[in-house]
Amino acid sequence: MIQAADDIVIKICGSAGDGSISAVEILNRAAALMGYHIMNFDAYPAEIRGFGKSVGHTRISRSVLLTTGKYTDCLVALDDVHAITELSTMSKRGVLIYDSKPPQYHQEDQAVAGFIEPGMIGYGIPLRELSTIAVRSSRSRNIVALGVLAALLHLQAEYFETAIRKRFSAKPETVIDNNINAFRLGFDYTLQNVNKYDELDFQHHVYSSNRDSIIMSGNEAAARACLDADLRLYAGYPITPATRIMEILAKELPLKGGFVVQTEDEISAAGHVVGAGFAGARSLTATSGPGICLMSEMINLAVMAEIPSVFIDSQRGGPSTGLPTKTEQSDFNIAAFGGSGDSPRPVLAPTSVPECYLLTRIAFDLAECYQTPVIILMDFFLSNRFEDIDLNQLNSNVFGRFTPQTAPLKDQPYLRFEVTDTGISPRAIPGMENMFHTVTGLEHDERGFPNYGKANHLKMTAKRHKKMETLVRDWQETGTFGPEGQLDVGFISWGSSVGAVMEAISLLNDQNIHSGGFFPRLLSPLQTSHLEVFSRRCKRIIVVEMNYTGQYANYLQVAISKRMERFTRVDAEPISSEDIVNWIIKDES
Amino acid sequence: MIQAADDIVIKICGSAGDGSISAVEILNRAAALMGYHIMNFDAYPAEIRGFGKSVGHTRISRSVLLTTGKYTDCLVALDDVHAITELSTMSKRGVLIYDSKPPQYHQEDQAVAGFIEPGMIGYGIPLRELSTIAVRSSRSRNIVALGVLAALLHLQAEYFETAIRKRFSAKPETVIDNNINAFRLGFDYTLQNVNKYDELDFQHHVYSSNRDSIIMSGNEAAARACLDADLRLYAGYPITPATRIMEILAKELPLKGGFVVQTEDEISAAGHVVGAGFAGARSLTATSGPGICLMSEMINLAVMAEIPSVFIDSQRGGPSTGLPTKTEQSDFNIAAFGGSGDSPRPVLAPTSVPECYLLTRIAFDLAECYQTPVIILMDFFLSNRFEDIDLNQLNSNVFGRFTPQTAPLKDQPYLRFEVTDTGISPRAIPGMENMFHTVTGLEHDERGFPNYGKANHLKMTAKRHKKMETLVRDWQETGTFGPEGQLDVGFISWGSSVGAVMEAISLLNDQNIHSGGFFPRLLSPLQTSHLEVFSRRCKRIIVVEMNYTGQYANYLQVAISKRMERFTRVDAEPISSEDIVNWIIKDES
Amino acid sequence: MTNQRSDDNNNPLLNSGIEYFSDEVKRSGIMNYRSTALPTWCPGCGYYGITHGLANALKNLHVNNNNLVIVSGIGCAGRYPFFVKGYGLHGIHGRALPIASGIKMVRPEFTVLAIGGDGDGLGIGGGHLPHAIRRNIDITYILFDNAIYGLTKGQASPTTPFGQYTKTTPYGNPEKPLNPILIGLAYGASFVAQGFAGFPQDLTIVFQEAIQHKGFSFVVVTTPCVTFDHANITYQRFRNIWKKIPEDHDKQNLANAMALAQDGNYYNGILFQDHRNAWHDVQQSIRKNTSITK
Amino acid sequence: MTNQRSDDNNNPLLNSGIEYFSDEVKRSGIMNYRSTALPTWCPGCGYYGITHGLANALKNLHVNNNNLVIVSGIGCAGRYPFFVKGYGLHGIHGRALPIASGIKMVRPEFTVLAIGGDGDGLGIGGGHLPHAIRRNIDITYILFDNAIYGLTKGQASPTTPFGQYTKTTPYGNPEKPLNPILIGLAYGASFVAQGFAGFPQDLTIVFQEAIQHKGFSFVVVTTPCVTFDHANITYQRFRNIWKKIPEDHDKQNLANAMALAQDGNYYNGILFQDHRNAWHDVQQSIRKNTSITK
Ligand SMILES: Cc1ncc(C[n+]2csc(CCOP(=O)(O)OP(=O)(O)O)c2C)c(N)n1
Ligand SMILES: Cc1ncc(C[n+]2csc(CCOP(=O)(O)OP(=O)(O)O)c2C)c(N)n1
Ligand code: SF4
Ligand code: SF4
Ligand SMILES: [Mg+2]
Ligand SMILES: [Mg+2]
Repeated sequence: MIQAADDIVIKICGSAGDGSISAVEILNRAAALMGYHIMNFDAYPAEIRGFGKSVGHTRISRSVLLTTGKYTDCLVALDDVHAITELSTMSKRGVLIYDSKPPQYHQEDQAVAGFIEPGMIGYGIPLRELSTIAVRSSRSRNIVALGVLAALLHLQAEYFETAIRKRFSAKPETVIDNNINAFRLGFDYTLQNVNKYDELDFQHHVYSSNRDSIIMSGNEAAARACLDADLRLYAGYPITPATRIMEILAKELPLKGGFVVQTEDEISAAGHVVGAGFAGARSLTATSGPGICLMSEMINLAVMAEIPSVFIDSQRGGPSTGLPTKTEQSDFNIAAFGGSGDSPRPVLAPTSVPECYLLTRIAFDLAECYQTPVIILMDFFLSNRFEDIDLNQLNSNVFGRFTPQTAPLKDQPYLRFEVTDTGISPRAIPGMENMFHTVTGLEHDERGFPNYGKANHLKMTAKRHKKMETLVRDWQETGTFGPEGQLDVGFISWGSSVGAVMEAISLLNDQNIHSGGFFPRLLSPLQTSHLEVFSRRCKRIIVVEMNYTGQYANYLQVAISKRMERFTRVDAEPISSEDIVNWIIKDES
Repeated sequence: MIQAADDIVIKICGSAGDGSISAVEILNRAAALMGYHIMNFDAYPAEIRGFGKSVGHTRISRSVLLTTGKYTDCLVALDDVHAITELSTMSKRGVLIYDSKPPQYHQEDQAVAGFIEPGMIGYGIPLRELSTIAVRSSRSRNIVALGVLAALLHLQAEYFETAIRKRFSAKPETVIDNNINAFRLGFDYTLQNVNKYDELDFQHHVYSSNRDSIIMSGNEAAARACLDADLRLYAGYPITPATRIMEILAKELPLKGGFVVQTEDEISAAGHVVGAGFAGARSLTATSGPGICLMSEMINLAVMAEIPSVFIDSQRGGPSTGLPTKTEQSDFNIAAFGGSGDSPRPVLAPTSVPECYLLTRIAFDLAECYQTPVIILMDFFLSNRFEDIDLNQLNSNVFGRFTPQTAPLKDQPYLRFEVTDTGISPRAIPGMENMFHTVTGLEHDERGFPNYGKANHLKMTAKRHKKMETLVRDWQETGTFGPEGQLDVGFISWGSSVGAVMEAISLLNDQNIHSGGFFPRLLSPLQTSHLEVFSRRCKRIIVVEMNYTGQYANYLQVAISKRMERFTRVDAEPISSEDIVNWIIKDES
Repeated sequence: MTNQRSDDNNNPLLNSGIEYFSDEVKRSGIMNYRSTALPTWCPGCGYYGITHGLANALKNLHVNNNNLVIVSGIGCAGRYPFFVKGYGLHGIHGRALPIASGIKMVRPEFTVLAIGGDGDGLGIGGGHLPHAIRRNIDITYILFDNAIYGLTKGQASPTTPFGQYTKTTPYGNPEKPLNPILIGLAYGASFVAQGFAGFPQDLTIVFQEAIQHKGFSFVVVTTPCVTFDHANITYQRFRNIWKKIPEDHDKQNLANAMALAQDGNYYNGILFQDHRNAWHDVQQSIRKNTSITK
Repeated sequence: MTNQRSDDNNNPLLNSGIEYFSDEVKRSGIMNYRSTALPTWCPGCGYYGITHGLANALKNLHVNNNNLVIVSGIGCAGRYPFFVKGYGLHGIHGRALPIASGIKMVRPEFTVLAIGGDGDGLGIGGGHLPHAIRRNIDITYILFDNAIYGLTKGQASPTTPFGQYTKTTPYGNPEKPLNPILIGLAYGASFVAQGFAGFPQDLTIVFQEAIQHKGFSFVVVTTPCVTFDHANITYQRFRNIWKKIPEDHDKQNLANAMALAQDGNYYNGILFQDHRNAWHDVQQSIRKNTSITK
């Protein structure tokens, strides 16, 4: 997309250990302090050893951000060999900051500056040299580079200093001083020596930041939601990209009286969650593809025995072990249809970091209200991207109020699975007086006793599905986005791809292609009526998602007869708005 | 359906231990010897203890049988209390055979004869008394009842005697004699004392039986296919209704040089199968709902690492532990979509006992040819029903010839995952000289090395799906059934429900409602072109399957725009042709 | 008319009672711990003895039914929760321990019992036992060991003797059985005991100790499957081979316990017990941010 | 143009060589058992030592590469098959043993090695170990025990010491670790040995014996994770605490082996070995329809 001069994508690239990631962290914090929005998504090396490369990637803008941007406006090379491999993502008029005095062992033909294409701009700065002045080694050249960036992009230096202080607050005063010194050296050198002729420019603006903002990743948001929702038990098994949720909760949850248990595998994690849910306590696990496979049988038990429980699946490239550090949206099938038998369960998908928070919170309510497992589909991109969040966003609830029904005491014999109009049976939990019952994964009658009768099976199957209908009725968010009325192009998308689609919609509307979106956060059960209303407004409907087979499109297509087109990608990288827009324009023109 | 006088459904009902099941076994064998077709599907008690009831259920007919019949024409009560609960399934002019001299403790108001409805016919026979004459206890009254049946239905006694001899061939001569004596007592008593006024009548016909026939269940057929397909390893974990396959192979496979291992769980079973498949040997496991859930991750590995392996899922009522002894077709979702990521794999569904054989055999070919896991969806009904099979049926192959491609030796460096037009890479297996490679569940390049590159992931994902397109092209069976040309009603069905639909189609055509069917045995990937051709011929399309949500209908609906209707049932019992016909006629008239 | 005879109504659990108990049994008070459901087990099954022993233990300890939760896996043994007056979760095959642990973690005041067969607990669920033991979570796990897969009708289990004929081992079981007591000890269980279904009174005593033990209690009950095992664990063969634990056995001595577990005898009673911190105690120190090793 | 720099081409495994080996190493012949792929492990990781020890063992035994199959789970250890010249299956987390068993069952002439980390083999895969051992299938299982989850970046594992700080145990590990040697013995393994990644020469000897053993061989290798464990298994701490197995230790004496496994020392070498029939031998009798107990 054509970005404004104050909407800039920055990458800092170096070897592992060069501090690319922590420099970007400081940059984000400084920008947020000045009232900018940021979206940060670092590239992770695939292996532990990672063969060295490490790239911090952030976008800073005055406007709310929906994507991390397809092209890099400004690339900082802390290590030329690695930086060369990032050049392919630069925008046409991109800016490269490189070390003008590379170390001795540096090979001529691997100087990044030699590879930039016509139209791009390169500024050589003696990063190592300045670092050596500050800390007697090249270790601080990441911070020197921040000084260069601040001077070049016209960002206020004082906010960087605050951010640096915060970053190193646990370290001795001298470390802080050295780093601030490194920053200043880069800043001053740039002011004095660089003849700026690029267009990237934040114009020294600082926006009255009464926003109560915080920088958070999707994993952090989900963990925070657990804490705020009074989670009692987190049971989990490490797996990328979900592990961080457990690591945060391992620290925080015990301080709030809850427990964290690292189980021997995902089956056990799911078992602990279902056990705690049966006992009336909020419980959750987070996993990814291979783990959700293993949980399938336990989730089915929770469906059959109607036990509240919440499962986060942070998707990664699949199938099997797949691409552990790449993003994809290909677990819709297993989330919605991965159980044997007819096994209905709500599937939610946040579209942004704040929604990781909001939907995790609401998931606990849903689980208790509808007495069901709830699956939340995050993905690598959402889990690991950082956004600046207005804390007020976390208090909104546009989804609905979901209140669990408790069975009145002493209502003997208690019918745990009483058939009602809503499918929901008033619930008693262990510990209550005299509301004895045993739940089971076998088909059962209203009391909970095993029963394989024909009429009973039909009745109970209908009851379990009825709960989903009730949920669809109760769910208030319509998922509709963009202008009203007739649309040339109606987009449907979900999860982390929605940001790019929103961006594409506004770009298309700018070009007079009337576009709008339907972005359900409740992926399944489907709000068929909203989909129908939306589809009637659209000349074309295009489903955008990150998988090969159009998993969600297939699900939607069953509900309406209008044929949908698919924009599906398995790029191992988030979809970009540019790609969507180009695809549409090619078609429409 | 309106059955002919020589198409009779018989139930023998008693307490567990009364010998209902073994009497039906003898009856089947005798009927088959006379050249009749049989279809036998006993009712299993749900619990081990089973609370006593045990029902043998068979249908005997001159024509090829497609269902076990909805109504019972003739009920033999070996125990009145249990038999009463079977009366509700009797046909309007049904025949009851009951004990005219019940034992002392028998309660007046629980005499089965007191419950038969007007129009039905009851014959009282002193079953216990005759048994006591033969063997000095009531133990043989099941055999006495066979004599009654033979005399009443006009079946030749001598074939029963052969069948009795065969049944007790392992027992001492006196046992055989006693039983034959019991049979004769029942037979003679009936001839002499019963004034037959019902319409059930086989007319003493014996059909020149040059059919080389054998009575087999679906599980037996699948096991036999394994033996004939040169299975090298069966790895499995017991679960109803699949256990019998393992039990047969445990006996037979070692005699053919193969191995059977009872593993600690289904994950391990699947792991053994995948290991053996990687090593180039044919291997299989059989399981049911809870087990297929647990295998999901291993099946995904086989998809990603392209390892031949065969999985039978004999479906039962679900979700979770569900209804272990009831039939259902609700695992299509998990079979086709139960893996994380985009995880294509062929899903097959036999529609009859002979097809359990044929499709299991072909599954091994598919697995090797397309280097993929293959899932076969059987169900409780198919696993446990017995049919008389013409052995010639087992030699046919209407599905296609699938020949695996072996990599030529010494073609270094060997590309295990070479991208080809068909998606199929010529395969080398361990043990071959110098074709070293390592396969992985990680995304990988053509050599098999982990690779998370963008272009590579797309290429390899496309390759895995391309194999499925190749399979669709190679698969020869069209699934089309019934008259050509335009159809008032086109049925689509799969698996064990197809028999009832075929029966319904012929009934409807008799009534001038032009009907036909599309019954794919390759459920997925979908033969879209066959479906399209079929759908264009149909005024209405109705998908018939035994689940609640229309799992297969949903899958099909994505492929064509014509809307389909659904006839879905979760009755815990096979669908009957009568129910289908009634539903259609109600609509059409 | 005929509808009234539909099989929905013939679910025996719904309509049956426990009238078959003698007045004496009813007076004993153990009926306070029995539901009204009729057990689904074969007549003569060892599980009746275990049930009796356990109901008595619950009675003797005056366990509060409202806080009593029984979790089971799948199998004949798995049906147990339905027959107890309390709360129950009849889970999935092999997962009684994770589920029971989850319950106990969030409701430490509950008396949580986990029940499962030998296939359930040592086969499919065998991966959970070491870790529940490591956590020393305060639940009582009762393994109903009949050395056979009962519910699925007689296949070999992880404790079936080498060479035994079963439905899946028609030429004799080719695998060496596991010794559940020994592996429980090797995992570091803080309470390990065993008993025989034919001695319900002795079981009662063991169960009482197990329930009272603070930490994970592992109780292995050898029990005859009268329907599918006529060769191995039968009342006749087993009643006489049980021994009293030697008088001088020190329950805190792990090496001795391991020796007893391997000497070929069956010992009735508690082989090992130690008093390290249970899971909740350790967690308590975490919350207080004090060192957990204290 | 820019396409040529796409990340598809920067897969280091594809383009790298093993040039970094010294001429001496290359001359030794162990390169016949190394693939050309560059290991993905951190510099200094104990796994290099194990790799060296194993390659030497394969060389000394003249194992036929064509019949060599290495199966692994997931984890840093799991990457091992890619670095060996032979056939490999990098499976899924915890399932190396079932897969390796399946391979060996149908191709008894193969040399099958199963490799996995402590999380892989004792955590998620812990349920398979007792049963592979019961079957006594003739494969060699090498547990790379670094007492940490390496690949997922430093969480507690089943062998992490009580009280240790890791990413998931910020207040100290609340669970008692498993003793892999002891449980291997308790399961009835026919071959149990241990070694240290810092002593590759000793490992070579152990591996040779393990591969030659007819039956299931269980080898536990203690190995430092230099990136995520600075407290527990470090070269400095561990090099000195290893002991020789006492001269008079009888490898066939299970009780003694169990005692050694529990006395707090680390013993380098083979603790236990017996010579009961391996799985294929037992199956052979089944096929011949002769009694398997003979
Ligand atoms: C995942 C799964 N696999 C298999 C089964 C079938 N199954 C039910 S019970 C059982 C074994 C029962 O044996 P055991 O645990 O010893 O209990 P018992 O019946 O002897 O009491 C099996 C294999 C199942 N229900 N779920
Ligand atoms: C089913 C599943 N769960 C979780 C993971 C994530 N995962 C990969 S490796 C690993 C643990 C690695 O630890 P270990 O087995 O000790 O091997 P190491 O890396 O230490 O060699 C985990 C949890 C996975 N790949 N699959
Ligand atoms: S099958 Fe065996 S274990 Fe099951 S109830 Fe009957 S006797 Fe008991
Ligand atoms: S993370 Fe640890 S185990 Fe993994 S390669 Fe690095 S040092 Fe080795
Ligand atoms: Mg058992
Ligand atoms: Mg490890």
